[in-house]
Amino acid sequence: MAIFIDLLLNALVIGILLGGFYAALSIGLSITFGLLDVVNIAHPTLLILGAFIAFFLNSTWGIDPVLAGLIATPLFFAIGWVIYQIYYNAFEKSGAESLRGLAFFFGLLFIIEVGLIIQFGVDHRLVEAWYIGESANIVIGSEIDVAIPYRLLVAFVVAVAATLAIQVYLTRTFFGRAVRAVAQDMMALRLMGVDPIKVKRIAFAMGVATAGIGGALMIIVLPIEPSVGRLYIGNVFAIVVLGGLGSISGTLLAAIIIGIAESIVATFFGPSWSPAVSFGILLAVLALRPEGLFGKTAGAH
Amino acid sequence: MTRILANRVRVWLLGGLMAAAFVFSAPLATTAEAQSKDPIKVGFSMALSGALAGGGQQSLVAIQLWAEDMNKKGGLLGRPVELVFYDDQTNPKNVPGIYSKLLDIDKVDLIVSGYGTNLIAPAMPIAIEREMTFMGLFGMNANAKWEYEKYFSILPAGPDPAVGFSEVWFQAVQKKFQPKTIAVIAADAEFAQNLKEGAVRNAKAFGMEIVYEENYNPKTPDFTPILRAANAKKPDAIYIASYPNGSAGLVRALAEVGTDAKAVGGGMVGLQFAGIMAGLGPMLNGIANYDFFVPEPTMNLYPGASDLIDRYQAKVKAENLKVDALGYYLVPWAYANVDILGQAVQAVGSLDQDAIADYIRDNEFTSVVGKVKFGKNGEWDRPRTLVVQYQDITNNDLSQFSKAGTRKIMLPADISTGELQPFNDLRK
Amino acid sequence: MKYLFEIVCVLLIIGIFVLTQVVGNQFYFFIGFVILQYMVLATAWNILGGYGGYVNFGSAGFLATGAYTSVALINFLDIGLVEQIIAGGAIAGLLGFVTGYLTLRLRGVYFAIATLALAIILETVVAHWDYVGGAAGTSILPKRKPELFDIMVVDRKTGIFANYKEFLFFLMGTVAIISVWIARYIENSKLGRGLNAIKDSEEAAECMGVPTLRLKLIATTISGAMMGVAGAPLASYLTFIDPLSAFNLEYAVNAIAMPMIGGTVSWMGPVIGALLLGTAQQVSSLWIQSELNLLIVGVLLVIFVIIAPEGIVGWFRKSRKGSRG
Amino acid sequence: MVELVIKNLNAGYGAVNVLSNVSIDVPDGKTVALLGTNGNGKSTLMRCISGLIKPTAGSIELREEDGSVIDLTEATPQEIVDAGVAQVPEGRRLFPDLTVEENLTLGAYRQAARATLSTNLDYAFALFPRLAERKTQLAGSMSGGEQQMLAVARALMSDPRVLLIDEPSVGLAPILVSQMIEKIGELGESRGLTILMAEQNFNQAIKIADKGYIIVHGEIAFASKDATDLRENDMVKSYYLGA
Repeated sequence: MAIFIDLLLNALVIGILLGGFYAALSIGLSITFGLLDVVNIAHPTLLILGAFIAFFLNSTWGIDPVLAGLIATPLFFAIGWVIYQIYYNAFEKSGAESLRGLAFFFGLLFIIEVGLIIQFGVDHRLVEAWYIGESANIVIGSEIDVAIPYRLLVAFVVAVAATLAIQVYLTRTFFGRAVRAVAQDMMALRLMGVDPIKVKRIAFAMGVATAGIGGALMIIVLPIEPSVGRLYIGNVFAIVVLGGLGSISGTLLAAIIIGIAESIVATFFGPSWSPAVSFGILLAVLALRPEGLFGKTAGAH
Repeated sequence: MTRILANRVRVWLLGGLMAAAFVFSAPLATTAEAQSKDPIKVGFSMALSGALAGGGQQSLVAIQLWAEDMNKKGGLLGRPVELVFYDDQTNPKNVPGIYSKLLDIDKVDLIVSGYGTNLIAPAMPIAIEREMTFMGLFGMNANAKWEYEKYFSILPAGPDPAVGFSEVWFQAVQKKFQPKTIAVIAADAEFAQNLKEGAVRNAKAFGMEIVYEENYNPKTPDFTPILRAANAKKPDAIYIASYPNGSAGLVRALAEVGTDAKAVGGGMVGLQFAGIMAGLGPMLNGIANYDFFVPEPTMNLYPGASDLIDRYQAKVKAENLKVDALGYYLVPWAYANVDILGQAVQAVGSLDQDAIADYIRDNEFTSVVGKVKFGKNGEWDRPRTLVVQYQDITNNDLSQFSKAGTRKIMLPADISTGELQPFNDLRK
Repeated sequence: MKYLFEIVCVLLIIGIFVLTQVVGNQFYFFIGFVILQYMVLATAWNILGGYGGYVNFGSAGFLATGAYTSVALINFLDIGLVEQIIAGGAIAGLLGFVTGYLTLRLRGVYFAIATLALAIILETVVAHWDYVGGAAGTSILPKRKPELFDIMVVDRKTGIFANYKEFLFFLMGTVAIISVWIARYIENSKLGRGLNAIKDSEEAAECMGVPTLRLKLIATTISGAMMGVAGAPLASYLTFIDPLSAFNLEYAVNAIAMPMIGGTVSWMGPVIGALLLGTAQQVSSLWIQSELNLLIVGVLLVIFVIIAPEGIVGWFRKSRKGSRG
Repeated sequence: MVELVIKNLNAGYGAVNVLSNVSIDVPDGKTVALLGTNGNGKSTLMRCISGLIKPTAGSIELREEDGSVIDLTEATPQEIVDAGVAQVPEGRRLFPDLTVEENLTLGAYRQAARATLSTNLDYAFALFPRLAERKTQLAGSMSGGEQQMLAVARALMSDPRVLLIDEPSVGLAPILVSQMIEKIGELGESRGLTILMAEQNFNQAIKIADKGYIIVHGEIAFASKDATDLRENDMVKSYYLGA
């Protein structure tokens, strides 16, 4: 019994932390895809770019990976700015539906991936930091020992902080409210004296900017090589949809639900079923509540 | 008028694109030096991008080194050696087309495989149909169903590779700790699953009870729950058959959660890679894993291998190649893959595929991977995997791994350089 | 002429057959097989995605269903290629029907993500199904001397085809032409017009009396079946199959990218897209000896969708209209 | 204060011309009704004034009390809002997933309006107490009448001098229509706004209008001299009875 409780507690703790990590990967997409309706399928590959920049700064100058991620953020903001400018001129300007951009982002995915191969090679890379490979242990009685790996804790804290910051920004500032409004009605926004393209451009750049820090967290948690990004396309889109399009806090909660589900399954039922369970949850939720767990209006998109 | 002009521009753009595509697609010359005689072309596919590119890129450099060596020595059969290769993107689907192009368009004279079972298998029917001798690099039982008599495998795992791969590990662990219970963790992917199957059979043969046996999905980001679940069964040993991502993840989980098992490791692919070794550093201490070549003094058994590795490392440095900086894992094997074929061609004195295959089947070879003799289905007649234990790693400096002492050989006994120690004794 | 298109189809099939008999160089059959397989996949995707506006993100799941149906039946009954294609199509069609039924309420990206989820769940299940090789994969040896209605199909001397690749190429070619014919037929039928109405506005279509639910079910079933047909010969082509190669992301990417490049409004779009992108992929990977081949595919994708956001077909239509006006 | 003057305006979508030679004058502080049935170009004119579509010919100007003129013909929507022109668009165009309060705050997006945000908010809540009650509700979940109130209130948040209202009565129950029209009249008086209201409900619109135009097929078919002329002219009657 004690062993069971020990396993359960650990599974829950790891699940929550893992959820924070997933949230860090998904939060940018929650802005670009959830709020702005741009199907940025290259987001996971941008995360890998962020991971490699963190690796570069870490291995060259020993800069802490999280700090490296923060340093890279303005660069990613600029990258996002440029990507949106191209995307807008090629697709949105002519009123093409958002799915038209899919092929564009697939192409971008390949280009970034090859760029990474050329620059960094194909080997798996890891970073060094004091919190990697260490854990805090909370011991209760003689048989319960909850280990909290610092590497996941860092990811969790950063993810939660980023989610809260973005959430506050989107709800409390004029610009943030405009971001939330822009996918709902661009014309009405024009009538308020807002330039919706500018709003979308900056918001998209913000979403991409999160890939700088998200990528750093990624390489803190797991080893990275250029093609890893593809594996995470399904996960990040699933989490954003599960959380409800346009809901930043929903994305965090959905990520935590998936994290806990995967961790419980891995502990008690066999880890190889994890993807089936998390995507099963997604399917079940979509069947019962098509707007996602925390989405507001059904079929708005 | 402007519209017509716009259309012209469009047509021009499209035309230009097509032209650009053609210019790019024009066959790029290989390392063709101006030599009078017709070269002997050696063709292969290689994973230069995608999930297995780490091994593929390393293998390519090794094969290029072999070609350089041959041409310095005056070539094969007095003709220069030329390599023809394409990137299979770690996607089996590209492989049949590549080998067909190699044989039908590029008219290569010899073929060897790409890296890994699922990239060897799709080339098999073509090799069989053309009756080509086919060397396979790190394929696991790739010829079991085909039973093709001209296939030869470069993987030192013996006639039954799945079992042979982990047999020494079980011997080493059994001898030292006599474990009664064992946990088996494996990645949900081809090579790891074969390793697991072999490990399960070995565990039974050695009388160990399997108390935990689970597979994990290759994209699992965190392994602590898996390790905890395995620990809960209190195994005496943990056999892990994993891919690079899982190997690194499990090593970190071992650092964070710990285990009471005495022996941990076995079939962890990736721990031999420079980037991962440097990244994990001291966390590797205590892991007992398979390996093929380590810079221990007793490895002189492999004539020329150290030299080859030195040249590889120098080449990587000099040309600033973005590949594995050390190259211990695959370089000797990828080299041997073409070297044995080359030796056979030289001995037979022609490119007669039947004669080449007969020669390879009937003779023992000495290459950079030591003495090689092939047996059933073209597998090695006896296994020669190493069991190494990571010891005395103090930091994340890559250079320590190119010196003796960090990966000591436990078995085979004749080249052993250390004693297997309980996992936890080597942790700080 | 009323049946011109049908006659061209039959001539093309005959042409493909003649090619298998005349062309000696096997290479073209390998490349041709891959491109034709993409043509079937892209055409299948376009029936639901291009006509109906429902983006299937899980094409790889349907294709793999066809492939694994073949594997299971080869293991169980040792059936031949033609039967595999029929069975693969039937099971994938059934899957399409079930998918359609489960996701009837879902629109837009929700539908896309649901299909992706389905593909991942299927992949996990297949990885656990040891009978078809599980995660380790399994080798599939082509039948030694396949017969169809007592006629020797593949044999170097006495068969219709001298080797298996010719047979595979011929089958895939026939399947591709039939798929394109079906797509064209649907485009001009009540089903196609109904799907178009759904694409424009599902509410409006419903108001006009279009049986939207039924049409969607029919479309998911046909599209799924065609993808299964495209996947059924995969095991025989690769002779080794594991979940990683059957559920490869590449299929999902190409199934979407090819119609988008070609143009989604007409049956010609996926055909042109598959020919263009498929050839570009093959040519770049087979003539460029490095990872740069992927870069060229990426750049081509980006450039094509930027200069022709409505696809090649739309681009030409616009050009024609432009030069007239 | 300010007068909206439109002269010989032509506009349309692509090759299709919708408005031809439209001239309208909205005097300072007056409410002008732009009457016409569906599809005659009312909304196109409104969009032109707000800068959402560019006219092909003619001019749109704001004339200040001191005689200076602001030319809005080529201005961007942002510049037009900055010049003090706000629009309540046809179909309300609220942000359904944002709350009432957030919708209102977005109305005060331009820098100048942010300073007076709280007074304007108070004013809007006083004008439409319903909105105060539903402050935190999502706009999309409200009834049609409430949504229309919100749309009007949102336009007011930018501190406009000129208010364009496009079809305030559409989709509302008859009782709500007259309430809404009364509110607009009240608003015009209490704030001294210059209002151009497009409406197909002639009966209601003429109640509060100081003068009116009838637009047919994109052309001004009738321009009233004053309020009385608008209410009593036979031509107007024939139009709305005919409609």
